[in-house]
Amino acid sequence: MTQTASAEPKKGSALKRSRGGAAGDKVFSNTALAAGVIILLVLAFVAIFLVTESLPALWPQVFSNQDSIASADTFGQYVLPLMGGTVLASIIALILATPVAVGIALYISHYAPRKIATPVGYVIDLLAAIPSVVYGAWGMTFLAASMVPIYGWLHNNLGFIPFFAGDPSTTGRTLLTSGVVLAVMILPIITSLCREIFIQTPKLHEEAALALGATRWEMIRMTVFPFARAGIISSVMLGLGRALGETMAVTLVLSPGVFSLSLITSGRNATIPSEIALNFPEAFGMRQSELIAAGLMLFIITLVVNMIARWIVSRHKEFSGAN
Amino acid sequence: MSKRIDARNLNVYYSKFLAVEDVNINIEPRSVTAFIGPSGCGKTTFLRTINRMHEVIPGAYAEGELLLDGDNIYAPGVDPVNVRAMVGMVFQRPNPFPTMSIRDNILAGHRLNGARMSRSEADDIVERSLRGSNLWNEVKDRLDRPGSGLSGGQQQRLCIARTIAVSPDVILMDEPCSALDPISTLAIEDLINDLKEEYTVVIVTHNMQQAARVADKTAFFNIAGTGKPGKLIEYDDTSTIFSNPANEETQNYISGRFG
Amino acid sequence: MSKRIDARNLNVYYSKFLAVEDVNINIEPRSVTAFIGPSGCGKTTFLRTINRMHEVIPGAYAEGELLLDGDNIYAPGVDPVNVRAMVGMVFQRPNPFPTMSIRDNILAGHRLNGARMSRSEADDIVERSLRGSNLWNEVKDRLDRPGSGLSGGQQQRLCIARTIAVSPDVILMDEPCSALDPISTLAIEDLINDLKEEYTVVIVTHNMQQAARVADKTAFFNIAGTGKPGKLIEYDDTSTIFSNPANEETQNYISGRFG
Amino acid sequence: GGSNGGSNGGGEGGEGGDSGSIAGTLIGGGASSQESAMTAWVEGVKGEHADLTVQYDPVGSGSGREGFLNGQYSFAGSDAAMDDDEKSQAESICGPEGVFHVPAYISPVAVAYNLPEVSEAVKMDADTIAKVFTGEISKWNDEAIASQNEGVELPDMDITVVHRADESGTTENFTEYLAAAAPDSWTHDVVEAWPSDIAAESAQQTSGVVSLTNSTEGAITYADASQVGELGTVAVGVGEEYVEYSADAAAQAVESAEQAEDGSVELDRDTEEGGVYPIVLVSYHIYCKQYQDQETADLAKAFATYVVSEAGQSEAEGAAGSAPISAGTRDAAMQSIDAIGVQG
Amino acid sequence: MKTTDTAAPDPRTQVKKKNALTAGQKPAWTWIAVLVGALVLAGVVTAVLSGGFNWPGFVILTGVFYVIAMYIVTLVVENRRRATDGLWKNLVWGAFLVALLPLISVIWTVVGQGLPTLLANPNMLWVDMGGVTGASDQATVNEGAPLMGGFLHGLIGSVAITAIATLISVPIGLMASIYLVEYSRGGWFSKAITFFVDVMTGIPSIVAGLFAFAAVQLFITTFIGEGPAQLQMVKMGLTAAIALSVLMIPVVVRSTEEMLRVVPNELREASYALGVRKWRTILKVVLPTAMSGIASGVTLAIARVTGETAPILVTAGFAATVNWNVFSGWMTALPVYIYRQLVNPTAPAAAEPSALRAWAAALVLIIIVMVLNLIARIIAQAFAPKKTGR
Ligand SMILES: Nc1ncnc2c1ncn2[C@@H]1O[C@H](COP(=O)(O)OP(=O)(O)OP(=O)(O)O)[C@@H](O)[C@H]1O
Ligand SMILES: Nc1ncnc2c1ncn2[C@@H]1O[C@H](COP(=O)(O)OP(=O)(O)OP(=O)(O)O)[C@@H](O)[C@H]1O
Ligand SMILES: [Mg+2]
Ligand SMILES: [Mg+2]
Repeated sequence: MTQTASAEPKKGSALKRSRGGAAGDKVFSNTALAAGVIILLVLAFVAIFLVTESLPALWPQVFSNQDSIASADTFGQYVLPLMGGTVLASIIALILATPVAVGIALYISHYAPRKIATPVGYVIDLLAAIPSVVYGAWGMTFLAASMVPIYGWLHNNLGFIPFFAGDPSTTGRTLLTSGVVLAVMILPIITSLCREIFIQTPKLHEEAALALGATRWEMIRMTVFPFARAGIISSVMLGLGRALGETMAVTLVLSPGVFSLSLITSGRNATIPSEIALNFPEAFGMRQSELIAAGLMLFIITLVVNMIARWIVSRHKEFSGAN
Repeated sequence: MSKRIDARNLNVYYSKFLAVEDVNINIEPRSVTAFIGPSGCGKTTFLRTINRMHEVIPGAYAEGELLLDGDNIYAPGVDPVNVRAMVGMVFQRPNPFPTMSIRDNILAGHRLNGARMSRSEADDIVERSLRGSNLWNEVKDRLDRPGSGLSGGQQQRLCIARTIAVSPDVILMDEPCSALDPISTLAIEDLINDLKEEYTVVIVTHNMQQAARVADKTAFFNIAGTGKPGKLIEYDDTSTIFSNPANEETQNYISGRFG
Repeated sequence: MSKRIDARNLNVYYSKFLAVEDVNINIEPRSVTAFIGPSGCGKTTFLRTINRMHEVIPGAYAEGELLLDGDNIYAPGVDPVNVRAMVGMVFQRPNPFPTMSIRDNILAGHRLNGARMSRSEADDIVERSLRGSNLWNEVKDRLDRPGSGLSGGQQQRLCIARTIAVSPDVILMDEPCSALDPISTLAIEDLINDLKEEYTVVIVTHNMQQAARVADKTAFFNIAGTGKPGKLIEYDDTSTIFSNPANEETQNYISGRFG
Repeated sequence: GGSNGGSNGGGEGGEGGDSGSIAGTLIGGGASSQESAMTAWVEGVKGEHADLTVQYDPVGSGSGREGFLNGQYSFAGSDAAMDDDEKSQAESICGPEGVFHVPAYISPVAVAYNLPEVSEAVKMDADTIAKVFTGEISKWNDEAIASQNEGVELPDMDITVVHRADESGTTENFTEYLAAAAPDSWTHDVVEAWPSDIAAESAQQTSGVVSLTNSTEGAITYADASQVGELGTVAVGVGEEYVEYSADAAAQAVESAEQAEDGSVELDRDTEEGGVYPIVLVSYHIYCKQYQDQETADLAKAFATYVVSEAGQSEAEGAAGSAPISAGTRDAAMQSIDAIGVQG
Repeated sequence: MKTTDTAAPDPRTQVKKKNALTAGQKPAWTWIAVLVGALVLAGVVTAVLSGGFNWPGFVILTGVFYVIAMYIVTLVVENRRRATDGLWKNLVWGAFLVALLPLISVIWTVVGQGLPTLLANPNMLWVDMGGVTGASDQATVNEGAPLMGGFLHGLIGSVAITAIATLISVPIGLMASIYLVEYSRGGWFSKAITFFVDVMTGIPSIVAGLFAFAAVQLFITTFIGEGPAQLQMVKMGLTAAIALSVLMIPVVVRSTEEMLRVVPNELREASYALGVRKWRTILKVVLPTAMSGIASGVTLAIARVTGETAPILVTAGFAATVNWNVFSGWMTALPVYIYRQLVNPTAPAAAEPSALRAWAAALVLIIIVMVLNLIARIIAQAFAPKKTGR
């Protein structure tokens, strides 16, 4: 069957002659790689920065010749309540925002009449455009006050649940209010990513479901959600990142205090970012290390949460769309 | 079960564009009807109006009446979901659900009805449907793998299996064999022959030999030019259409070299 | 221009799965070769190794040699882009670029590579390619509309036009007519006949009549069972394959009823 | 503080102060309590030295001192004086002579409450104030308060304590006062951040606590007096009498306080002297005694001179509502300012 | 022509009087009845529970009752599937309406507080705070003098800092996600990037600011010098832009990555098969297809950082006057301006003018981001896949 001699390309073979733009490929892929490297470097620097700055608080005996840190006996005592508060606030925000955000995304992609969908999408994006200071100011002046009667009601009727135990706040400056503000802030983030992904669901698959006699909701469950699974989780994580790291809004809305499960009492709970923002200006020496170490802990929370999310996504990799 | 289909003065639009004009056709139950015609003449479009899949496209709508055993599916208040449960459809392009396993793809229609079934019932349905679409042997060992890992032809057969699994009254097929090899095509044609014992089958095909082989009646659609609406030119027994068409256009189309 | 294709001991893998085993084949320049065989036997897979599209799938690779006019396209240092520029491909499923107009789709091969050309040159290419794929009349008035607004058949012809627009040496077609009506099929077959004056054409088809009509030589692939690799069973002049095949498997496949 | 270097640099600097030739940018940062006064000074000093640009970063006292110590700021604004540790660190920037403090901004801290029905100032002694803020007294008509306010109709209302959520000099001053004047009732430390085991309402910055108090009936807070606005203010018990805050009474507190060698003052919180308002926030400007270059020294000297001058202080009073420093304090400050020089 | 003119109606195909397809459906007026019922019930319940009539409670209860009652009615009259479908439809609509509440409330607050000031003092847009002291604000309050000062410096600062941050982070973020989706084959390196990008999303903004400050300080002290003069260079617009980039990059990477992943492979293959190089395929086929998603991701990222306060305060200082130079001198961004005006009024005793300026600035900030958003959408529209086919 074989009669052609050479198996190697001849000299000057058209195959090896570079067709315009071969260099472009190299440059482009290397640029892409470089971008990845830069991100890792920046992150490495952030991590190094955080760790070196927080060492005195993490091991006071070794790194600062002190027996204990400034605001508590041990660092754990100081930071664990803060971590609790941060996680609590973020969970409230996620629980409130995720269903609503996914709902709106669906509304835009599959429910709303076309004429309404576009402006609604735009208007939701607007929410993302509002600076967190403004959310903070809004939460402080408007939302907190209007939550007061709700807290009273929750306490009277659901007071047996630890979350609603304790004296209801008279000003509304509580963790629950902060959670609501955070929810409003992360809503557009989750919505707009989900919306983009929902829209990408292949029409072929949607039609396949409809043709089987699926109702709209069933079609969404059969095709849109599985297709968008990874994307939804991603966007929720992005929202969570924002909620965990949000500084100004919480700072303006919450009356901080010690950790407590009660969400409706003032002067309870605090979040790490607002703790940093509130105290950093006056912090000095050990106190400053403590605050940065608290930032490091937040970093670690994010790390763990994202590990879990990635794990969930990767479990179903082979059944995901695009191919 | 099986249903009669009657279209009356049906006009089909994409927004303002009239794609198919004034179709009147009676399709008998327990028969196979083939739609033939040049590309772009509106076969797919008309087929999709029969189970109200057409309106899924933004801006698309149909005017006129389409009766399923005398019930107008375009009457106000009719839920398209009901229509689609009665009128199954196989698409031109295979579209298995990529996130589901082969098994789940087949059972997708049943699961919708919330019908609870035993493992063995489900296995029964899966096997019967896959055998019906001549795919059983190829996939029986990997029922739990994703459906998207199959070859084009395998995927199309999977979609046919998925549609017949729910036993609709009418089955619409849009060029179901265009991606299939002769062996599978043969199996599908046999299947269609079996199906017509119980169902009304409507099939779009470009392969006139196929139409001649499987269809009891054949409808020829044509289009006068781009931008013009497609029209039903002639509808008659398959033998008449292929041997002795009444219309000159049909004659011309039929007598062209074809494959 | 036109190129000879020689495969030597070619094994094609999807990760660990050997999809096509030990193919040896010589394809002459200026000829049309048809690949036939049952679904899943690896026709598409092998076709895609000819222009190194196979390796685009994660984990997929090929072993052995594939010579293009004596140059091994799998030799180290060969740029797959060069190979693909010489070996054009039309896919089983039409895949026009959704973001581009019809016109831009045709010019994609040129434009995407950054080629600059005058308006009239571009118009020329567009018209020539569209006429070549028998689509010109249908779309000449809406060249600036998106390509995805066409019917399935129209889309496939658009993809053919897009491929011939860059004038490759070899054209691979994976069931190019499976979505086409007889008129367009006819036009494509004529086109293939024209193309072989200048190009090497390889076509995968399920339609054996089509193979008989257009191909000079035919290769029959088969597969022993699921999970087994596909193999090239017989390769010979088309007339020999269809009238007097040397291999029993070929005989069986050919003599089955087919469409 | 340590001082063992010669002072010949100071002499030279003395003559560099003639106006008109001062041009450049002086960068400082620190306490945000001074922000609005600083705005006034930054504008006001232009009237004397048109080309002197001062920029002030209201990052907070701690960050201000830190920025000063590592050279980012040429002067710091701080609600607290530097401790010995910091002062010795400062020698790397300021040379062996170190730093000095100018008590440039004096603001009385008012104990303000929101009781629209009560028209005259509620009187409380230090003990009562401490008990209110620790939550021991939780009703406005509590016997402890009522006994000091004969004839005033106090409502039967819960007291909502509002404190600063952020660390601040105001809190430090207030707790310092409580710890000194009511040691029995205030068992907590002197702290910059409100003790977290007292659960109460809080808000960020003075404007935050004031607006929260404004919107919550029955609330009580402590805040820079200039910002309390319409709120009622407590007349604080000093010795036998009750003193309402006033600029004079505040300046008096600083005047009568003991001044350390580095310019910082040690307020006498439990004074019994009449007419002295004991809860006073003193915010310092911290300068090097010797700068590394002549230009910065000149700029700093010019600015510092303006700030303590009568014009500067009254500008701040007009803009920020602070209490002008007394003549005695000014004289003491000017001595140090005049001595600003360059490191030899 | 046998069948095309079957004008005479076949008696068998006569439309039946009663359409079997609509049998067993709830009548068309059901929803009105249910709504009325829900309104009444909600009215009664609110009145009983709260001892008086209150609007928010009434509206919420009506919604809840309506959704539940529709579900039950459909369940009883029709079937579970229809009921479920209707339930989710109502819930999705509900989600939309619920989201409108805070939106309207926030916008109402900002516009209500900011617009009148801005209309009365349009000059705020082109003056800075130079020369404005507490005294002038007190004059405004006490003597009705015109409102002084504006936020031009903040406007310029915000635009400059955000623009630089965008210039830094969009290319990096975009290229990194291209690396992840198009080039990486799932090795440890890409896993590391994805993972650490996720982690970056959780960096508190103030930490990003501190980090940027430390990084620039390190750079300047190593390469330029360590004197006070050099140290005073650290705070500048660029440092703030770096801080914001740290916050922006993960948002850009994550959203872009998602969008690139859903671009169908057939398009890439179509392009490769034409002999188009990978980088051109990515640039000309993949990116345009994903453009609308990318654009909204980038807009989100920009929107997120333009609202940041804390990191800018620690990195760019605080200026009262216009500074055009991002590479030297302090800069103020609008959020910082808003924040400082709100928490530390120029005149503590007369805080109102500061609040007015702050709200006006907030309104302007929102408008800027809105306009950005609009531009992004227009760009996206120009590239977006023309979705008409199947
Ligand atoms: N989504 C759409 N929007 C607008 N026009 C469309 C759409 N789909 C199809 N058309 C147009 O409607 C007409 C009929 O298309 P249709 O797909 O029904 O043709 P067909 O007969 O099925 O052709 P083929 O044999 O190629 O599949 C064509 O002119 C086509 O361009
Ligand atoms: N991406 C893939 N990953 C793994 N296996 C694949 C992939 N694509 C195809 N295969 C398998 O490789 C074998 C050959 O498939 P191929 O698509 O080449 O068949 P084909 O001859 O083109 O079939 P058809 O006529 O149906 O198009 C089949 O068993 C198929 O399941
Ligand atoms: Mg069609
Ligand atoms: Mg194939």
